[in-house]
Amino acid sequence: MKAMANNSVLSAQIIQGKRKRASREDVETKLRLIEAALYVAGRPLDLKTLCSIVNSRSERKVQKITRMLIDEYKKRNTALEILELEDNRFVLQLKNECSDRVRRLAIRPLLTDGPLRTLSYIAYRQPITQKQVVEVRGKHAYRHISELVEMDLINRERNGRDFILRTTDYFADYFGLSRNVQTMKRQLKRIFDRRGEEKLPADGAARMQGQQSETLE
Amino acid sequence: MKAMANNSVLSAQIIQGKRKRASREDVETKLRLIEAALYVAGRPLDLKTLCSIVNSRSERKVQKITRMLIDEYKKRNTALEILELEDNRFVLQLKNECSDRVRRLAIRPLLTDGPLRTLSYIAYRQPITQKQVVEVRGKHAYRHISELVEMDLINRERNGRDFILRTTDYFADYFGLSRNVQTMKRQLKRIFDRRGEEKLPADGAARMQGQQSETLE
Amino acid sequence: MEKESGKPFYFHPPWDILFNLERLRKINPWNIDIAFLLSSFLEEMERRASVDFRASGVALGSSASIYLMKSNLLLKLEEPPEVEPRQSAVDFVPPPLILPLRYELTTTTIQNLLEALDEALKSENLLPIRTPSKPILPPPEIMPTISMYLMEIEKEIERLTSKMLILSRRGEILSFSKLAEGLAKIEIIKVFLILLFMAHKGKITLWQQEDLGEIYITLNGAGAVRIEGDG
Repeated sequence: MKAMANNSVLSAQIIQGKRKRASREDVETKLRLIEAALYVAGRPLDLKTLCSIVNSRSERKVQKITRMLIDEYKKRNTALEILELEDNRFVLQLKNECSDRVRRLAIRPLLTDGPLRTLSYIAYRQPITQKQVVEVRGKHAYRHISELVEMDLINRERNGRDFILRTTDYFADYFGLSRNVQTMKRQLKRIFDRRGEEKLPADGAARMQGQQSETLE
Repeated sequence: MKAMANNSVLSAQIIQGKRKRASREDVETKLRLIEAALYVAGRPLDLKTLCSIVNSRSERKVQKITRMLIDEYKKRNTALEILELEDNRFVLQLKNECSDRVRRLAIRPLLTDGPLRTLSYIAYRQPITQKQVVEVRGKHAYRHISELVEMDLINRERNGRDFILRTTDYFADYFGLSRNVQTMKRQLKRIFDRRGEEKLPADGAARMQGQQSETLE
Repeated sequence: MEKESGKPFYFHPPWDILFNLERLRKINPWNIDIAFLLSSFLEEMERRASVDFRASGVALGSSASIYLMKSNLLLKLEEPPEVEPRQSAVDFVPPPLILPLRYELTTTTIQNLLEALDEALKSENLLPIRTPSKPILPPPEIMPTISMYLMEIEKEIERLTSKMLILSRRGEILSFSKLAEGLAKIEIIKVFLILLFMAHKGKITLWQQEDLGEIYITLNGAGAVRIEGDG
């Protein structure tokens, strides 16, 4: 009788243990799938997408697991980081401090300084006409604008003889900014202000370092 | 006197400790840089490239550090892995078991239609002059060629008033083709011919899955 | 006052400005208080109890001109194109946004590459003349020599004919190997080509007893000596 009782206790423990292990394994699997998804996408993914990847209906659960993954990455000493953006989106990317040395290895032709300045100006002043941008940034801006349109970072909409320029959702996603223009402009202002406070090197390399590694709003 | 001796022993220990720490920090930095390089490139990198990233002349040392990174990744339970290929190249990639579930999240092509056609033509007819490519592909090909050079998919070598075009090792690696041009052309021809015989599904979804991890021939 | 100077009161300051258009144009209109001038002008007329409609009309006309000058100046000041772009040209340009580095799996597969190749090759086939994919090799040395030779074909025919005539008069059998005897390879080829030309023109007949055997030559026409081959 005692043995039987012991046995049943034992088997209950085994079952419980198995369950625990199963649930731990389940979480492990989900962690890996989310990591894989973020790696492949190379852009912020929302909880709905992550749910579909791990076959789960609970956004809350998936959010919790993804936050575990963020902690995992923080604990590891790694060149990569996972960020939680506003509106519950997550993105895996290279930490900024590593990026300068390896930028040249990136597959895609990346934008040079000139187009990037035009881009930040458009983002900051949008909606803005092409004419105004060219007045401020000079004739080169025509080429920059074409390049930015081609990369799907800005939209160009005809307006009489001129064009109205706006950043795209892809732009917002790429930089981890809000898709809402007003919020985005506030975020940008904060980034630029912070940059202004920092002592910049004399060569005027007024780069916005570290703006991506912080969670914006 | 004794105190002095102790002091000097102590300072020697401190110096040694500092040195050790410095060298450990140095290795840490290099590990992170190599990781960053492999992540950003998304393709196999040779030791020469890795040396240039970490500012080291010793391929042996860099190989050792990269192998440390491989071990680090193996110990972690992660969706990513670093592999050492036969010719001393290293690649960071998604583990195969994770890739099927997340592949659909990739949405951006390497190139748009026009440049891709120009690229395929160059690969098939290489070595070929720029002039010949422009004759077949039209004036747009000039822009395509610049883009392909910038993306390190082709090489452009001056030849009198013209240029000779060839695909790069990166091109071969990306499509899982041989780096040897003759073999590559045979491979392309074979797949191309076979393609004609096979009836492809109407939706054109006959994509080569996992082409990055497979090698043809 | 009027009688003293012989001029009406409004030709004196401060109202005279309203009646002197030349001066009016030189004066800064902002220095003229129209309201004061007109009201004091009316008061003065009332005081003198002599209403001059003509003078009033001129005064009104001048006031209107001053108003016009003032509003022209105002409008000029408000014209934006001169001022505005300069303001925006020095607008704050934020620092460049730095693209975060992210790996992204691209969707282009080898199948896509081959589909693209299919398209590219189609337009290659449409080209009227296929450009040779190999660089044109420099012509072999024999080519210019032969072309030079062909230009002097007639001369060569004469030279060879006389040689054959000499041989035939000596009673020798005319054979290709006899003509080619002791010549360099290139010269042998020349001789052979000349013989073909001559045969084509009907000056000689070439014949062989067996395939790959000796070539015998018969001179035709005047001075020809019929010579039979051995056997």
